[in-house]
Amino acid sequence: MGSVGAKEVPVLLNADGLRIDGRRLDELRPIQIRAGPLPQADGSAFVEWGQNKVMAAVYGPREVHPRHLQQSTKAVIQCRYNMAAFSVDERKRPGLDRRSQEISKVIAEAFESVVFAEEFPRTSIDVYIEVLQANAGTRCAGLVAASVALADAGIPMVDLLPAVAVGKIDNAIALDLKKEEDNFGQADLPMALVPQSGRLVLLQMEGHMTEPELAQALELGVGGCRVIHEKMKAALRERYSTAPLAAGAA
Amino acid sequence: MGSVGAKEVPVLLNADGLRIDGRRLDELRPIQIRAGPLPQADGSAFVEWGQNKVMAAVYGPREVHPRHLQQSTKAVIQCRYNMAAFSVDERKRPGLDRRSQEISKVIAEAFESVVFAEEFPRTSIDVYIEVLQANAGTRCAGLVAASVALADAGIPMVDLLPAVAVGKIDNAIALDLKKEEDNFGQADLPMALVPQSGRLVLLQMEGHMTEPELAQALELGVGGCRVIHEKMKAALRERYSTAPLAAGAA
Amino acid sequence: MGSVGAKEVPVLLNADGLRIDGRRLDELRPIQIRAGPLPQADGSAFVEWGQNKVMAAVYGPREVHPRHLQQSTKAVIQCRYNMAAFSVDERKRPGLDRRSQEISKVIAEAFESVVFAEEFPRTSIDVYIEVLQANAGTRCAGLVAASVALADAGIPMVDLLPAVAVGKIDNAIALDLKKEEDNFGQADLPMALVPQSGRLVLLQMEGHMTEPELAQALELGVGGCRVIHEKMKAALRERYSTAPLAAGAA
Amino acid sequence: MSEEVTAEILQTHILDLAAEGRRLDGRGPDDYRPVTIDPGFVTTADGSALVNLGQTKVLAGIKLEPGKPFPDTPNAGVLTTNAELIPLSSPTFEPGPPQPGAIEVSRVVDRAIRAAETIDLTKLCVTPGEKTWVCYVDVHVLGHDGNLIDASLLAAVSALSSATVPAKRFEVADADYPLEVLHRPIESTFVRLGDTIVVDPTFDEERAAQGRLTVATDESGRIVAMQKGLVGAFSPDDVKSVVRRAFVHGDRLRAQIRGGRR
Amino acid sequence: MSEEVTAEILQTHILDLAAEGRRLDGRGPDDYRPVTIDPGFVTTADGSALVNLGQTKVLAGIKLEPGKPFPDTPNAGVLTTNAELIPLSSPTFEPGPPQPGAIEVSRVVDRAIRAAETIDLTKLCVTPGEKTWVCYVDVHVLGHDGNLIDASLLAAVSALSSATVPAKRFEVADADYPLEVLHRPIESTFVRLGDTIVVDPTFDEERAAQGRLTVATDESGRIVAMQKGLVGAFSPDDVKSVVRRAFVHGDRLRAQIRGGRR
Amino acid sequence: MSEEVTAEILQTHILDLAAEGRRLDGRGPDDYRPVTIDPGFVTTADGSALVNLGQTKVLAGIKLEPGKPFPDTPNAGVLTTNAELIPLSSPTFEPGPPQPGAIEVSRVVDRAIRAAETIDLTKLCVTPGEKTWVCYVDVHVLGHDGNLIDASLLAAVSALSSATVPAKRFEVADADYPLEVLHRPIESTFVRLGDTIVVDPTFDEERAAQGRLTVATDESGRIVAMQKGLVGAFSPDDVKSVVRRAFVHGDRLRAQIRGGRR
Repeated sequence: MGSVGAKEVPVLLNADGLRIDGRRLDELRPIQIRAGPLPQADGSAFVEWGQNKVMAAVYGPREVHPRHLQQSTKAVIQCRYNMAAFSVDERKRPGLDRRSQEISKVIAEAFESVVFAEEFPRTSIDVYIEVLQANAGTRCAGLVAASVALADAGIPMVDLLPAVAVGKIDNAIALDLKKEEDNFGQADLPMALVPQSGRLVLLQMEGHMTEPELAQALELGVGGCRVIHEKMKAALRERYSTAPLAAGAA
Repeated sequence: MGSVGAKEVPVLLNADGLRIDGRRLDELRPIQIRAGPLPQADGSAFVEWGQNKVMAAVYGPREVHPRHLQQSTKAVIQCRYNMAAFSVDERKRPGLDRRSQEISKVIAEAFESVVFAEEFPRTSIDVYIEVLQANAGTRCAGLVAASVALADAGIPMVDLLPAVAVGKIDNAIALDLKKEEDNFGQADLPMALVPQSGRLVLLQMEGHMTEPELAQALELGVGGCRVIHEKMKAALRERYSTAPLAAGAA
Repeated sequence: MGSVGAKEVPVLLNADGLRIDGRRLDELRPIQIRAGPLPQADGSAFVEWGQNKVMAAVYGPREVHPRHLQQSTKAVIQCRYNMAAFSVDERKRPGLDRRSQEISKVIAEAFESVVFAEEFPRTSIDVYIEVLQANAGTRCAGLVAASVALADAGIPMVDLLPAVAVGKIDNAIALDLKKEEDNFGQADLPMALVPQSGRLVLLQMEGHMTEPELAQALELGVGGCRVIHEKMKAALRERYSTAPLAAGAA
Repeated sequence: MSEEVTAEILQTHILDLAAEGRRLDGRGPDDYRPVTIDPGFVTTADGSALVNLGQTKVLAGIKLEPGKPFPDTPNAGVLTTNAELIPLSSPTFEPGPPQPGAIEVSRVVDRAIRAAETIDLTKLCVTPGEKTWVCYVDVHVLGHDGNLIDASLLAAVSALSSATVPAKRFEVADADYPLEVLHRPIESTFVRLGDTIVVDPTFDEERAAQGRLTVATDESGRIVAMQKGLVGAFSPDDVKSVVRRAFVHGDRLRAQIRGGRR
Repeated sequence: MSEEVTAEILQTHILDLAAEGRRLDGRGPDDYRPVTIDPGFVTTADGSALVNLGQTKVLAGIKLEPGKPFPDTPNAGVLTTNAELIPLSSPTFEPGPPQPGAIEVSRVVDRAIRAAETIDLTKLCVTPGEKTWVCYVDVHVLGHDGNLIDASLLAAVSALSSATVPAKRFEVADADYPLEVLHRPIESTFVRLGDTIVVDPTFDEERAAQGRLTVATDESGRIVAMQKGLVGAFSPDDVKSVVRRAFVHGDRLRAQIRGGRR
Repeated sequence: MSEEVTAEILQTHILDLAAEGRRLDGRGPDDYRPVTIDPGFVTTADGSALVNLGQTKVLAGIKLEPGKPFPDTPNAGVLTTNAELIPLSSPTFEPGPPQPGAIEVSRVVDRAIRAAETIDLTKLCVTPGEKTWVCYVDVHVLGHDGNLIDASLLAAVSALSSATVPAKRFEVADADYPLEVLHRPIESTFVRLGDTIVVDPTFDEERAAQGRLTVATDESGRIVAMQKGLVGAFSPDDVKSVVRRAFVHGDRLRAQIRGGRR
């Protein structure tokens, strides 16, 4: 978001209304989703989304660790979003910084809003997201990967959780920002949708938007989520067709 | 205490025997004590003492955390003395440094010497002291605040614990040093008194004192504590008169 | 090991085939072992080996801490190898660095290979090694000290564990490197032997060696371990003769 | 155990009341609790403010120190926001490393301050690439009765508004001068209780809530930050309606900050 | 509990098979699992490689940054190896500070890279005593089915072999240039299963093992590192025989690295 | 459990004995245990001393390194005291971060060294505001049989007395030279056992104690530090009497330090 004091601001939208990578304002980057790449995990998924590469794995329901987090009426959902040291231009020190901890929290709350946790009291469902290569939108890519991994693990849920960020660049509302757009844009608004109910379980915003812009951004994002939802379902269908013995998802 | 290698040492006692803020050697700074400012806590107190501002809260008797500290025959008393980052001239990094941990320990031991802990086996009495603005004597101000908070929480005790520091400035024994006196003085001796028995449950000293000076300092400090004791009782009386439904103290 | 980019490399072997301290290639540094110097511990030993000074203590079998490490069929063996801040030329920051943690692990695994741990289910045998003065070979000196301490504590074991490092200096295989030899040598190979079976339970190597050199190094090291084994037994005999009431070792 | 049962009964009661548009403390869904602001509360800080929001009590302190700019923003000052949810403030907080809740408050407050350009960071720079003012915003929660985000940002912005740059003390200039505050972002937090969405939740309402939504606005009619939290969901229409309400509360509270103490 | 029982039955079965020279997955004692190497997998890194060793999956990334040399080696660059055994990769890993297992992998990989003089550290030095390249080798284990040491070193050496020094980006030189790799050490790990010593153990074989022995070799016929691990013992003759076998695996895998993707 | 019961019986026994002026090990109330001091025990340190106080065993090591003075004391060296209560030394110590007990020992020892002006910190300064010697006093407790404070200060002061400034090694001067020690503070620790106050408590006496009082004196008849510890209370007259006794023990032990090994 508009780095104060940074060196130069590029043009993000050309005269034809196209973005620096040639996309239209309402166009997603290419997305590939693969379910089940990690046989050790109860469920897993790998997502390539533009230049993001994100791996997710799910373990559980299993014993809660540390023990005192155990809840008598439902499973706790623990999430760890982590970036590899080499996933960004400037090497990141290994370990969870404050940003990662905040993202872990909002993603865990998003999943708690759709998982039937009361079916597994006194257990933990552990969701691990590793960002291997980052190019803006990693929390949404991580959420999509983790959602497919949860389904791959057979965890019962209301619905899959597609997610996407909408932003504002050169005063226009644009879907699915890439890194330069995020760095030099005017706003970033990641969201995750429950397709069935049309409600949002993750929503953050940073930057500047007017109320009409926000309305436009919400509409654009919900539409993007619905496209991504189809890709998630396709990835799971392919997983079941190639691995017929895997445990079924909800 | 006499900062080695520091820039300049001011005159702390003028020709009339008065101190930099006009006090006599045996004079306390103004003290205001308010019991019960924090409704969330089981007991609380706010102390303004000279330019110190200190808040204390007490929770308990309650479950011990972490569990392995639990004692089968009595309550454990845990104390956390902490300074806000902005409470001192040079910003302090948040978190407990070694000084804070030592002070937490001696304050906890002081309270363990007067609380009837054996009445609450397997529980914890948690004492939290937050220094919001510091100007020398914060451990004594914290102790006074915490002692009133313990009474406000209805914890049975032998007695309240008034506390004050005595110091040595320009070779004279002086009551209740303020910051410049503490920085450039020759000794600092904080103490906490059990008024009933006349015994000390907290006593530390740093600097240089002869035996006669120490005797004088102890006498001056005990007298100061007795004055502060009256103010503590007054604060609790006012608390009960304005909040008749609060649980009574011992 | 051959510090890249360091200032100068000394001659480690003279024309007569003697080393910088006058030793032959197959000669150990002087070793003194004292069993039982720490009455607080269940077992202890102090080793002076060349210019190394190492203290070891053993506590247990006792309750496991932290609890979740407890094993239902055997004792866990926990090892903490630590270097005092002043034990090396460049002051070491207090606390366990990665090197110390790795050494702690391989030493614990070495002892687990010989202790009859199944005799003490649900307990911990805690082995503490403190390097007070270091001059190459501290992990072997620590292992020897800890092994004598385990015997002093009466822990039943297959055998004592003598240990020694073999190295390569100026292209020759040499027993028991001292600091300069370790710093400027070409290889370092610490090992710990079970004298009864002739097998190795600790073995590490760093540097450059050919297969024939390795064969020679293993032979030299096993021979060195057998010499050290005698010294360990002598130390324990002396301990029992002077302290007849101590619990007997296996 | 009994605590758990009590909590559950209370939550059910809160939801039942909300279904009738009522709240435990008698407020309506759009009633904010009384706010008092006490700027300059701490004289050791370069700026400070004590905020009471009902029984939620938050103290913010500002410290400014010379330091180095970040390599990628050589012309900008450094701003660091840290919220401490100290165990003194609530029976539910434990001592130890910062919990996710404290980190979320820090980051949401920080984002609002930054996105609203509350202070002009380039004006903090003394020598580009070499020397700048580092501005620490430390938020100390003293009493937790819900809605820490709103109270923390109120305290932080009020503290910044009262701050002095200690240029003389650090020998950067001949005299100290007031820190210039360009914008005053305000966050308004709402929670869903069944079909009702109420503003400024108490601690008990947050525990009963089915989703929390925070919206930060500035005086020029812009949304500068949002954060959905807790378990629960909001429709796009919910979001738009909450944003509308947030502007009203934002404008009212902004007027109060400018006016200083209530 | 049931997990413990299952594990014990499996371990007995593995040992019984080994007594007949057989393994659970049908391999012989000296069969290595198939290896694939995918260099350049991560474009944000200055070098990277994804290695699959059966179902063990390891990603290594290289980052180079200007920094200061250590005072005692003013003419040498700085090399730092760090392996993360993240909880994503195995049901047995917990979040938290690095465990002894992760530290052992880091250090054994680091020793092999260093002793084999994989890269010439003096060439990383820009200005003696003042400025040098700091080379970070970060190893991220994504899937753990045993033998992490071999897979991690394979990934690290492959990543170094694919790395570019970002000299232009950091304004150290006019153009980026490839990082020169002098040697390619390979580690081969063996475990004892009764009287049999097998190469490239799986996760289950490691749990049944009575000792683990890793040998690092380079292309010039030198042993550059060894590490005995786990509970168990090896005779000097065992060690010599394992070293012999390690050279065979080392040469074969080195050829594969040079060839890039399998 | 049985351990708790044994401990309680022992404590009662210690208190009963004390009522008759007797102690478990046959000492009278004012008898200090035998002290041996072994300076120069560790040759890798710039100064060191191993102290045995009965079965309490403490090793102190000094390290001096060039560093930067603190901004507020540009003309003074830096002195840092750190006591490690390592788990080797007592069945009651656990591995992990420093416990309050270790921190108290560090700080009480540090205060005595500092207040007594044991070394002239301004002489450690090489270039005001730029370069100074940093003096690390590391205290390693090897055996804990009570009274760690007295033993630790004895070891620290003896180690400082034996220390050499490594000026040549760090290229600060042409030759190393002895660290000048101006004063030799001694701490004497007492515990209350009922109505009796005894000096130099053992581990068991500390567990039975109803208050601990430490007094540091120097050779010029000054009290330089005091610390009351543990649960319990002292009257002002108790304090004055303890101080009197502390001077006697201080003078005796100071003579022993000057004499070196007992």
